[in-house]
Amino acid sequence: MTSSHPSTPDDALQLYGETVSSRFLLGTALYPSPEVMQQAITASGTNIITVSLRRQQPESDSGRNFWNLIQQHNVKLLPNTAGCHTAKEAIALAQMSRELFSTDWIKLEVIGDDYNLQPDVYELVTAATELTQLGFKVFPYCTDDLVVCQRLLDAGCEVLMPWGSPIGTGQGLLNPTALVTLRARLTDVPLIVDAGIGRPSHATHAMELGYDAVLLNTAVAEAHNPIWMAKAFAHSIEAGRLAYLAGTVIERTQAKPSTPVLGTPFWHSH
Amino acid sequence: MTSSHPSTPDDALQLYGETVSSRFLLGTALYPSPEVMQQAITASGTNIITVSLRRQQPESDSGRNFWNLIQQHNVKLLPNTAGCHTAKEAIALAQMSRELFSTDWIKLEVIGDDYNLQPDVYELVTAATELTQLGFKVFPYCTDDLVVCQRLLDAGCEVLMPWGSPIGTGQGLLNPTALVTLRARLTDVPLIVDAGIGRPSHATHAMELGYDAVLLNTAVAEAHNPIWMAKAFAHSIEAGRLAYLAGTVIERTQAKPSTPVLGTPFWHSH
Amino acid sequence: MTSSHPSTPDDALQLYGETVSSRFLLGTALYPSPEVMQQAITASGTNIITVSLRRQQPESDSGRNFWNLIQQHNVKLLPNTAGCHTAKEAIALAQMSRELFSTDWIKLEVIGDDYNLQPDVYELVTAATELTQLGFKVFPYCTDDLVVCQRLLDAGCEVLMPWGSPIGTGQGLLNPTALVTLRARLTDVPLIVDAGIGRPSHATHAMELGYDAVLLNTAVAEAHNPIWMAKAFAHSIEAGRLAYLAGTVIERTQAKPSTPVLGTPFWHSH
Amino acid sequence: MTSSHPSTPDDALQLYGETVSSRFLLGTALYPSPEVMQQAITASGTNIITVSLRRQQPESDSGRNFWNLIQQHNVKLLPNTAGCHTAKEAIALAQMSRELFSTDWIKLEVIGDDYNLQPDVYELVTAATELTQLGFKVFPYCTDDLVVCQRLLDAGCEVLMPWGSPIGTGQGLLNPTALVTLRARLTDVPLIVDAGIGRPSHATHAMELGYDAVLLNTAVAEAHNPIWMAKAFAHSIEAGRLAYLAGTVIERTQAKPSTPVLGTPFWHSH
Amino acid sequence: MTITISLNGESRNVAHGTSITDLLSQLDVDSSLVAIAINQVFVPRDQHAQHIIQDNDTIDALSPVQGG
Amino acid sequence: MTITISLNGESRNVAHGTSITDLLSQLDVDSSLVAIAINQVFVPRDQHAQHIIQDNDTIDALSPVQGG
Amino acid sequence: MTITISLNGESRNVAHGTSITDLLSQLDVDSSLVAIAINQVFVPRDQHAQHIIQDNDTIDALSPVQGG
Amino acid sequence: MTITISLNGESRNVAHGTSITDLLSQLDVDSSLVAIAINQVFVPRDQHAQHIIQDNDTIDALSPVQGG
Repeated sequence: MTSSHPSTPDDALQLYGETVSSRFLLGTALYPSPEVMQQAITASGTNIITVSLRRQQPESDSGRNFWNLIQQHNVKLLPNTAGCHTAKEAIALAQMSRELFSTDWIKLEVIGDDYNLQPDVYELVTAATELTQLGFKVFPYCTDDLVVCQRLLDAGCEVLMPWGSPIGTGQGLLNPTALVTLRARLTDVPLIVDAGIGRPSHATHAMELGYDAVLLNTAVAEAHNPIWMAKAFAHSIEAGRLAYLAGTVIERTQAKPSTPVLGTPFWHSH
Repeated sequence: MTSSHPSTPDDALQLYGETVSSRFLLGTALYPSPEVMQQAITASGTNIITVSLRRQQPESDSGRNFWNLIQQHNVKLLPNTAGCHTAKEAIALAQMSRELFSTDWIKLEVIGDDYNLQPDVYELVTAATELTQLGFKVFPYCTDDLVVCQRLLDAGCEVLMPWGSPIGTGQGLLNPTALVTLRARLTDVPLIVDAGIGRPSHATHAMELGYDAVLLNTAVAEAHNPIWMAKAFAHSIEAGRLAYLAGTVIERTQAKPSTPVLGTPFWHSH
Repeated sequence: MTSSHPSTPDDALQLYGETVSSRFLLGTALYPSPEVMQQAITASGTNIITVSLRRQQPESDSGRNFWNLIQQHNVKLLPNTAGCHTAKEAIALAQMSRELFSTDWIKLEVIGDDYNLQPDVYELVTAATELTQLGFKVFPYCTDDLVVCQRLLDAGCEVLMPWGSPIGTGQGLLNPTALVTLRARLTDVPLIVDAGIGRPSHATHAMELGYDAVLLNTAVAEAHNPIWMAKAFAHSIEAGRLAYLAGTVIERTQAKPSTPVLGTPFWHSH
Repeated sequence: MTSSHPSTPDDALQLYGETVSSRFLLGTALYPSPEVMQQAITASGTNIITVSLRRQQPESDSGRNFWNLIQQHNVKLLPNTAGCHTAKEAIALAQMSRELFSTDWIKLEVIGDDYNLQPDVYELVTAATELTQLGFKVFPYCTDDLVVCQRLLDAGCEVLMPWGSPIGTGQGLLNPTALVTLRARLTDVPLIVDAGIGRPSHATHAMELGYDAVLLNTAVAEAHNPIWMAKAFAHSIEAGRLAYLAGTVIERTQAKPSTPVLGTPFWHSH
Repeated sequence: MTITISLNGESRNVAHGTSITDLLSQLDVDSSLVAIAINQVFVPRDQHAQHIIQDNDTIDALSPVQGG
Repeated sequence: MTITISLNGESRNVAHGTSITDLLSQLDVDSSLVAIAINQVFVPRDQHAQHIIQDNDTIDALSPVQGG
Repeated sequence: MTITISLNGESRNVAHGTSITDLLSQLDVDSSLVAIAINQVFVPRDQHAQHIIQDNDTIDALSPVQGG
Repeated sequence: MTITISLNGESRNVAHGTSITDLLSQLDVDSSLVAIAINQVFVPRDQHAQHIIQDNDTIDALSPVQGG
C-alpha cells in the first residue's frame, strides 16, 4: 500500500439494491423500556431494525405507540415471521407485514423446533420460493448448510442470514468452519450472521471471516446497559469489517520478534 | 439503568499515575515505511507507543530520523528491553533507555527461550525488583502464571502485561481460562495483554474479560493495510471495553425467542 | 455403586434388530494394500465394514479379489451409495448393492456439493423415504441438523449417521453443541458419527457425548501404520463408551485437592 | 509399512531407569470406599499409584489399614508432597515419605496458590534442586512453561509432570499449544500430564500429542462408577499412545472422498 | 342469526353477513394498524369491505410489535 | 443391424435384440458379481435374460469395490 | 518439670528430656508407620531415641494416607 | 600504545587513556542519541568524559530504533 490510500475505506453494503452504511441490523424486542430501545437504536447507528406482528392484546393500542416510536428513527424496517412453523403461515404473515409496514422486505423465519428455534430447511425453501414469486425481497434466517443456502439462492433470495448459534443463546459462532465454507463458496451474495451472537468479539469474528453484516437483538437488549452495548457492537462490527478489508496477518506457530534483531545489544554474551 | 445514564461511559485508565484515554498500546516496528508507521499511529488513536535501542548500524543516523518521526506524535514512549536474556542485560538496557528517551517507564522483556520468545520468569522477577529500586516504572511482559504475577507485584510492579500467545504468532488468547483467573484474582492492578494478538476479535475478547488494555505490533504492521488495521483494532478495543462496562449477557444452552411469544399468530394450528 | 457391580458393563448395540458388540464401523478403502486392509479389519475388532459398487475397470476382475478378501472376515457388510447426487441415483445404486451384497442394509449417501461432500438434505429425505418403502434398512449419512434428522426418522430410518466434519478432513467434531442437541432430543435412536473423525480422541469425545458408534475410514487407512491405528480407534471407542456408562465427572472452574486436606502437615506455618 | 510389522508395538516407558508397561498413573484418594479404590486400581492396569502422608487423626490407625490395602497390589508407590507451600516443607515431607514408603521417588508438589492449586515455580525449582542432591528421583508437578521445565531439568529432574488444568477441575488441556511446544522442545524427557484431566478424550488427546503418560485421580474416583471409569481411561491412554506411534493423519480443510472416485456410477448424468 | 368464529384464538359470535370492515369497526382498534388473515390466508385491506366472514372462520388480526 | 448404447460411460455398438444376459456374456466379466442399471433404473438379475437393450440406453454395470 | 510442644498442630506438655521414641511410646500409635519432622526438619527414625525434644518444638508425626 | 576493545560486537583498537567522550567523537555519531554500557553496565552520560576505557572492555553504544 502507499500513503495515498484513504485512511478509511469506501465501503457500502447493497441489500436488494438498497445501500446501507451500517452493517449492524438490530432487533427491537426485549428492552427494559421503549426509551432504552430508542437510545440503543441511536447508539447502534443501525440503518435497519427488525419488527414483527402479533395478535392484538386487550391492553394494547394496536401497536400505535410502538409504531410512532419507530417512525422517529430514520431506519428501514425488516419485519420478521417469528413464530411461524410452516410455509403457509410464514407466507400469510409476510403478506400482512407488507401491508402494515409498507415494505417488501421480509426476514423469513420458519421454525422447525421449539426448543432450539432452528429453521425448518424444508418449509423455508418452500416459503422463500413462493414469497419471491409474490414480489418479496426475502432475508431468510437459515442454517450454515451450504446446500440449503444454494437452494435459497435458487429460490430467488439475494441475501442469506445463517445462524451463529440458536436464537437467544449468545453462544456465538458454533461452527466457524461451516461459516468459512459458506463465505468461500458464495462470494457474491451478502451474508449476514443472524442469531446467537452474544458478545462483540463474536461479531468481530464473523466480520473478519468476510460476513457482510450482523443481526442481533438479545445481546444488546438484555445487557445491563443496552445503550453502551449497542455502541460496543457498533464498534465491534466496524472493527471486523476494517480488519477484513485491511487483510489480517496469518497465524504462525513459531514466535517471531517484532523489535529488530539486527543490532541486539549484549549479543556477544550468549 | 435509567435513561439519565450517559451514552458514553467516563472511563480513563491510570498507569503509574498517568491517565491515558486510549487503551491501545502500539508498537513501532515492522511497518513497510516510516510514513505508514506514522499514519498507523495516528489512525490507532494510541497514547503510548513502544520503542527500543539497538547498536548503531554503519548506515544509520544514530536513530535521528526515527527519533524525529516519533516526536511528531503526542504520545508517551514505552521503551522495551527486547532481546535481553538476563536480568543484568535488561537492567543495563533499561538504564540506557531512561537516559535516551527521558522516561522511567520500561517494558521489561527478559526472554527465556529464543524459539517461543517467552519470558524467563526467574530473571524477570530479579530484574523487576532491581529496576523498581532504581526508580523505574516497570511494565513486565510476563506469562499468565498467577504466582509469577504475584511475585511481580511484590517486586513493585503496578502494571502487568501477560502474553496472549508467543510474540508475533497472532494466535490470540491461547489460555483464556488462565487470563480469567488473573483478572479475578488481581482486581486492582492494570492488566494489559501483550503479545500474540492477531485479529481484532482477539483484542475484543481480551477486553471483554476485563483486561485494561492491549499492546500489539505485528498484527497492525504486517497487515496488508496497516492504517485500516490500526483503526480496526482501535474499534475492537473500544468495543470490548464498552461491552465489559455494559455487562455482557450470560450464555444459555437453551434457545430463547427474542420476538414476543404472547400473541403469536396462527397459534391454534399447532 | 457397590463391589457387586460387574467390572465390565453388559452393553450391546442393536441396529435394525441386529446385535453388534463392536461400536466401531470401518471403511475398506484407501489402504496401502489388501493385506493391510485385512489386518486393520482384524485389529479393529469391527463387526461392520463398508463397501461400495463401481463400474468395472478393464484391468479389474469384476471385484472378485476384493469379494473374496472380505468373505474371510466374519463381519456384516454395509454397502454405501457414495458418489450419488440425486435420490434416483441413490435408489438405483442401493438396489444394485442389495442384489450383489445380499443385504438390505444401505449406507445412504446423497452428496449435495462436490467440494465439501456434504449431504443434500432434500434428496436424502426423498431417497430414505423410498428406500424404506422398498424394504431397505437405511443408515443415512446426514448433517447434525435436528429437523433433518427428525424427517429421516419420519421417513422410516431407525439409525442416523450425522457427520462430525466433512469426509476425509479429519477435523473431528466441528459442532459438538449440535451433536449434544441431537443426542438429547433423539434419545432412543442409535446415533453413529460418520465422517470427519481424524484422531482417536475425536472418537472418544463422540462416544462420551452418548453417541452409539463411530464410522470411519481415512483416519485408519491413511495412518502411517493402519493396523496400529485400527487398534488405537478400537480402544478409543471403548474408552468413550465406558466413560459414558461410568458417568463422567462435572467440570469445575475452581481447583479442588485430591489428596486429603485434613491433617495437612506443617499447617501452622501459614 | 509392511505386513511384517507387529500388530502391537513394543513400547515400554522408562522412568528413572524403571520400566513400566502401563502409561496410566492413578491416585488413591476420593474413592467412595477402600474396596472401590482397590477394584479401580486393578481395572486401571496401573503400575504406579500416588500416596501421601498426613498427621495422624485420633480415629485413625496410623494408616495401617490403608498401608495393608496398597500392599496387595503389585504397583510402585509414588508419594506426593501435596499441601506443601514452601521448598522447606516439601523437602521435609519428601524425606518422611522416603522413610515410610521406602522409595526415593517423590511427586513434588509445591503449591503457590490455594485457589487454583498451581505450582509455585520458584519454590519448586529450589526444592527440586535440593531433593535431587539428597538422592531423590523427583517427579515435579509443574506448569506448561518451557523455561520452568528447563530449570527443572537443570535441577536434575528426569521426568516432568506439567498440568493440563488446575487440580480437580476436569477441564482437560487448557493450553494444548503450550503442551505441544514442551513436547517438541524436550524430546528426550518423559512428560506426564498431571492434573486437570476430566474425561478419557482428554487423556487420549494428551497421548496423541506425544506425552508419555497421564496421572489422574479425581476423574476416576468421583465418577459414578469408578471401576468402569478406570477401565475407560486405561483404554483411552492406550488409544492415544497407539495413535501417536501409528502416525495420525493430517487434518485437511478440503473434503476428500474415501470411496474410490474412479468408476463412479451414473457419472454422465452430471 | 349469528355465526361463530375464532378471533385471535378466542371464540366469538358475530352476525351473519358481517364483513371484515364490520368486524373491525366493532372492535376498539385502529384499523390502519391491523392486518387480517382468515384461515391462514391473507386478506388485503382493499377486500375488507366485501369479504364476508363465514361460520367457523379462524381470523388473525395482527398489529405491529417489537421483533428480533 | 446394430444399436448404440453407453456402457459404463463409453459408447458401444451391439446387435439389435441383445439382452442384458447377451451383453454380459460378450464381456469378459464374472456376471455373478455384476449388477445392472439401465437409464438409472435397476434391472434385477432375474430379468437379465428377457430385458432387451434399446438404442441409446445408458447402462451401468457395477461390481464390488472397497468403500468408506 | 515439663515443656510445651506443638504436636500435629495441638499444644501438649511433655516431660523435660523426652526423646522422640519416648513421645511415640506415650501415643497409641504404630511407630513403624510414623515419620517425624521437628520444626519442619525431618528427623530420621534411627535418631528418634537420641533426639531430645525441646521446649516450643513444633512436631509433625505423619502416617500414610491416600493421595492424588 | 593501544588497547583492544569490542565495540558493538566488533573488535577495535583505541589509544590508551581514551574516554567514552573521546571514543564517541572518533565515531561519526550524534552523541546525544547514543547511550553507553561497558561490560553490560550502564555508564551515564555525565560520566562519559571521566570514564577511561580499559583494555578488553566490551562496549555497547546504542541508539533509538522502532520496537514492539
